[in-house]
Parts: sequence; C-alpha cells; structure tokens
Amino acid sequence: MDLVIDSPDPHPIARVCGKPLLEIPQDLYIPPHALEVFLDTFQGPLDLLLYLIRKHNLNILDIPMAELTQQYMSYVDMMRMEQLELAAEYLLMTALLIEIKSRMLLPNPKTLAEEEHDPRAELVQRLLEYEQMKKAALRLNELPQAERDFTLVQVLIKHEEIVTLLPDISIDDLREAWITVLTRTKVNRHHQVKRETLSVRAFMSQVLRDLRAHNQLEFYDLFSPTATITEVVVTFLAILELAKELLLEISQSRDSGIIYVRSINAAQPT
Amino acid sequence: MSVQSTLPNQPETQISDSFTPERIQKILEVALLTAQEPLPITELRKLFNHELSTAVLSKFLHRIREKWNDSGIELVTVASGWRFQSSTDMQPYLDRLTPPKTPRYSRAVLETLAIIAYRQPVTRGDIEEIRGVSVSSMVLKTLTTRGWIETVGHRNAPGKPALFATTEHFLNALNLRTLDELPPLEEMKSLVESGGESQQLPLQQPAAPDY
Amino acid sequence: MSVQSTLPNQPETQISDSFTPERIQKILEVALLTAQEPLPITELRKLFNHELSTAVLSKFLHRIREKWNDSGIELVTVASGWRFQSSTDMQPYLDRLTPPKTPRYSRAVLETLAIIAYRQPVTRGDIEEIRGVSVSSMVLKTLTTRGWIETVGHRNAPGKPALFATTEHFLNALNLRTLDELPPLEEMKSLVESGGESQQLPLQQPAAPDY
Repeated sequence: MDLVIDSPDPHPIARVCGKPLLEIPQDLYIPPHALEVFLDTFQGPLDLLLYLIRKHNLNILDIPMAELTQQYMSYVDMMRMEQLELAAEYLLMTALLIEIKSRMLLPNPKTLAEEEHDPRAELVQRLLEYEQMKKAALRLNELPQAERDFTLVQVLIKHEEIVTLLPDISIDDLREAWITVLTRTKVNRHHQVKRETLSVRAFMSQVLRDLRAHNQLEFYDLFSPTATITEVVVTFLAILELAKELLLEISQSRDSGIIYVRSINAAQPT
Repeated sequence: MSVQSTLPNQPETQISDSFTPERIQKILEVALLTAQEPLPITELRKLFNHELSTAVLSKFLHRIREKWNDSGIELVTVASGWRFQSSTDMQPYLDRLTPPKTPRYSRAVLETLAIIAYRQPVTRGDIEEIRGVSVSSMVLKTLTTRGWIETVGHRNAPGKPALFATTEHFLNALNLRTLDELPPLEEMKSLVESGGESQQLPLQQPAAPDY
Repeated sequence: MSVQSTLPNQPETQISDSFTPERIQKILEVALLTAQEPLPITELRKLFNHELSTAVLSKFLHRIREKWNDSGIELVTVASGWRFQSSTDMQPYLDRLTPPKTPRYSRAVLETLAIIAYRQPVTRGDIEEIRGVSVSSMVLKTLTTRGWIETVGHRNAPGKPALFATTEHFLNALNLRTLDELPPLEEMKSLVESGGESQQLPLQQPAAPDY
C-alpha cells in the first residue's frame, strides 16, 4: 500500500475491529473507533490536513470548527493515555485553524499590506513545504539502495604471509610501561623497588655475559682497556653488586696475586 | 619517536613494475574487486607508485566499465570513488541466497531523511517544524546507526541543538556522487484550486535549498 | 504502518527463469563476487530455485574457474565452498593501498621488557614481584624469540632461576647506543612520586637522545 494517501481508492484504508474502514472521513473529525488507525496512518496533523485538502478539496475555511473542536476535546482524555504529545499536536493544529477562521471572519480592509499577512499564508506555506518533503522522501526511497537493490562486490584478499610483521616499540612505550610499573608499585607499598643507577645494572649484565663465555676471568680483563673512568667505576660497582647477589665469586690465592672472577653458574653443577 | 621496522625486504622492491596496458587494467580490476570501500583515483594511483596520471587511470576505468557492461556487475562512481556492485536486475537472485536484511524504513524515517538531505544542516526542531510532529529519538538513531546522517555542529541557539547533515556514506549507499544528484524537489501545485480568494494568497515556494 | 517500496525490486514470480548457459554463468559469477562467505554448491542451487543439479553447477563452476584464470582473481574451493580471491601475485599491489598493520605488544610484554631493561639482570621471580602478577612463559618467549632479551646466568638460589638481561639487538631496535640512553630512572622516580595516578603524570620527553 503505497501511502494510503496516494492509493487508488477501493482498498480499505485500514481495518478497525476486523471491519474494513473504506473511507477516510471528509473532515478532520476522527471516528473514535478509528482513532488509533488514524494516528498510525497519518504522520501528524499536517499530514492529515494535506490529505483532506488534496483528496477532498477541503477548504481550509470551510472546516466546521465548532463541531470539530468539540470532538477533538473529547479525545484528549483518550489520547492522553499513550500519545499525549501527538494529541497535543492535533489540538494545536485545530487551534490554529480556528484562529485562522476567526481572523478571516473579522472585517478586513483590503490593503496590500494586509494581504501579505493573510493568516492562511503561513499554514499553506507549511503544508506545501511538508508536501514537498513527503514527495522527496518517496523519490529518495525509489533510488536504488545498497544492500536492498544491489550488492557490493567483495572479493577476498588472499593474504600470504610473506613477511611476519613484528611489533615495533618506541622508547616512549618502554618508558610508559616502566612508569606504570613504578606507579603500581607505589600503590602497593609492600613492593620495595631499589633504585640504582641504570649503568650499574647494565654493566652487571655485561660482566655476566663476559663470564658466561669464559667461566673464569682475571679481574682486570673485566675492564675494557678503552673504558672511561666512570665506566671503570661502574664496572667495579657492578662486580661488587654481583658478588653481593652471589652471582659471582671473587678469589685471590695470595696477597697481591691475580684476582680471579668466576661466575657461580648455578645452572651447571661445578 | 618510532622505531623503524627492522624487516629485511619490503615487497616494494620485488615488484617488477613494467606496466603494460593489460597489466594496468588487471591491477585496477583486482584492486576494485577486493576493495572494502569505494576507491578514489588518488588512491588508485598508489597501485602504480603514482607513476600514472589521473587522466590515464580515468581512461582505464572507463574502459573497464565498458568491459563489464552487461555482466551483472557494474563499475560505478559514487561520492567516495569507484566501486564494483551488482546490477539491480541481479538482486532478485541474490535475495534467494540471503533474504534481504535491510529494513524498509517507515515514513517517519524516510521523511526525516529527506528533510535532512534537502535542507541540511537542520536541527531536530527544524525537522519537527516541517513535519508538524515530534521526531522520535529512535528515528534519528536509526539513521545515525546506518551511518547516513551525522551531527555536523550545533546551532548557536538556546540549548545548542545539534545540526544534522547526511554523510558521504549515505551518498555511496544511494549511488550518488554529490547531493546535486538527489532527485530534484518537485514544485507543489497550489493548495487552493480555483477558489476566488485563495488565488490572492501571496504564496511563495520555499526558498530553493542552496547546495 | 510501513511504506511499501515502489522499487523495481520485483517479487520472485517476475524473474524470467529461462536459464541459458550464459545467464547461468552470469548469475553464478555475480553471486560469488558479492558473497561474504564461501558458497557451497547446495547454496548456489538456490539461485536457480534448485532447478539445476549439483553436477551441472559444478561444470559451470569449473568453466568459470577457467575463464578467470590469469585475471588476478581466482575461483577456489575451500572447506565451506567456492569463493573468489585475489591471487598471490597481486598482493604486493594491494599492500600499497592498505599497508599491513603492525601488531602491538601487550602490556604484559612491554612491562616485562621495561623491568628487564631497567633492573637487569633479573629473574622471572623478580619480575613477578615487581609487577605484582605472574609472568607467563609466553611473554618471556616472545621477547627471547625477538632477540631482545637473553639469559645471562643463573642466580644461586633455590631453583637456580635464569637471569635475564636485554641484548645489543634490543638497543639497536630502539636506536640506542647504551642502556644509559633510556629515560633515566631518577627522573621517573620523581614523576611517579609527584603525581598521583599515572594518567596525570606530567610526562616530559626524555632528555633528547643524540641520534
């Protein structure tokens, strides 16, 4: 049913209590039993008014206002239950029509200025604009629509993993992760994180690496010949720290003799 | 400061880029058949490392369109670019495979959409003014969820109401390139025929929308 | 009351179902090109109201496969049916349109890496104590496989746990020459202690590394 409004007549516009409702009333009066159907059929008072004007040549001026008002008022209670807002809109329209009619009835000296303020003008303007949009909505709906009238082509891209991409990280990522860790640690106070200079830690790893290759080295070999003074100090601190953590063993067989550093390789029995 | 990928060889270097006309056409077809979204020519130029001009590609695209003519698949241009889609006469067959999933929209939705399309940008209040009834949030949500309308700003008025406009996705879905391609608004015939007084009404057509 | 479509979208009965071989092939191609999923023959039979047998359709599908041969798109059978897909030699071009996305490491991996970088050499137990949660073997394996951490020894403690440290490869990957170039701990310590939640930390850029 292409919009009740435009359908060629013989179809019932709706069924009310099983009985076909064959005609829409000729005025704005809505039969009580068809009220709900009406509210569903028309988008609102503008829509209804437009229908009446177009289909039944209803003259805006000829609407029996008094009667209509009375009838509308009797529905207010009914509509109030569920569709208060809609009821209000119909009532507002009725009020507008009554206002128009009353103003038209007043003696009205015909001047150009007055004509421009014809009270019907605004309403008619609104009706025309609404009608235009209603038609536009229909045209819009007639345009071919993706998924309804055609389907988009979708061929799968075959992904051969030529290279497996590995995630990249940035220093910022690392720093953020570390701050998160520290912050959480701060929240859980029972975790004491010792804070030392990083370089000592780095050299601890390096010393262990050197020892891993040789198992035992002379103390001096752990110091790079090109090391700066700071590096020497830090390396020394690293060795002491490793010894403290029982990660290596420092030994000297006699006074002023060679100092050997040996990794306590816990993985292999010595 | 992002770390550069340490991957050995990027595919780039491995493509032999001798672009014969057949090869260009083939690459374009594959790209368009596999694309998720319509592809603008600027994007298609990437396929050839920008070595081919827009004009050249445009010629190829038209040739491809010719080639696919009457195949049940057509190459079309929409707002965001070129894409392949089935022709409408094929849809009845496709519907046999997957029952239509798109809902038919109610009049309220369609009228709201039309008002937004033709009068944008508009507020909910504007829409209500034209339709003469309140617009339910569901209606606006339906259209927003479909990706057909979006908020493009707020009117500098009490309550700062949102201004709605249609999206590029809406144009794509309706096979349109620009809003100009929307069906033109019809002139409405006068509401009061041949009545004496009525003809004197200084009626104006609504101002033509300026898009 | 919903609005009926006035579209050319016709009901079943209006399809002219005179299936010439060309038409059958065309319908099959359109269906396969627009399908979201592979289509088994049983499904494809629906296109023709089950009027064509599996054997007949199978013959058509093989013919289509032939036709598309060397087009950059191939018709293949997978477990759940027939589908079109781009051929492998087209991928380098398609990658130019959508560069493959780089994956990201999880928070667990990043935090573990940070702890190893700053506190090395550390055991898994150390990491767990600092993070307050257990560290999965997968996390350590990810970092070891990547070549960013390695075992540098074992702590002389019950269970002889492995000691992890970062590698030179890790420094290279981050464009660092030495670990010293990581944002200094002291700076962060004060950051952590001055701010409440980490989100509110007034993050500064680390002292500009000179590379």
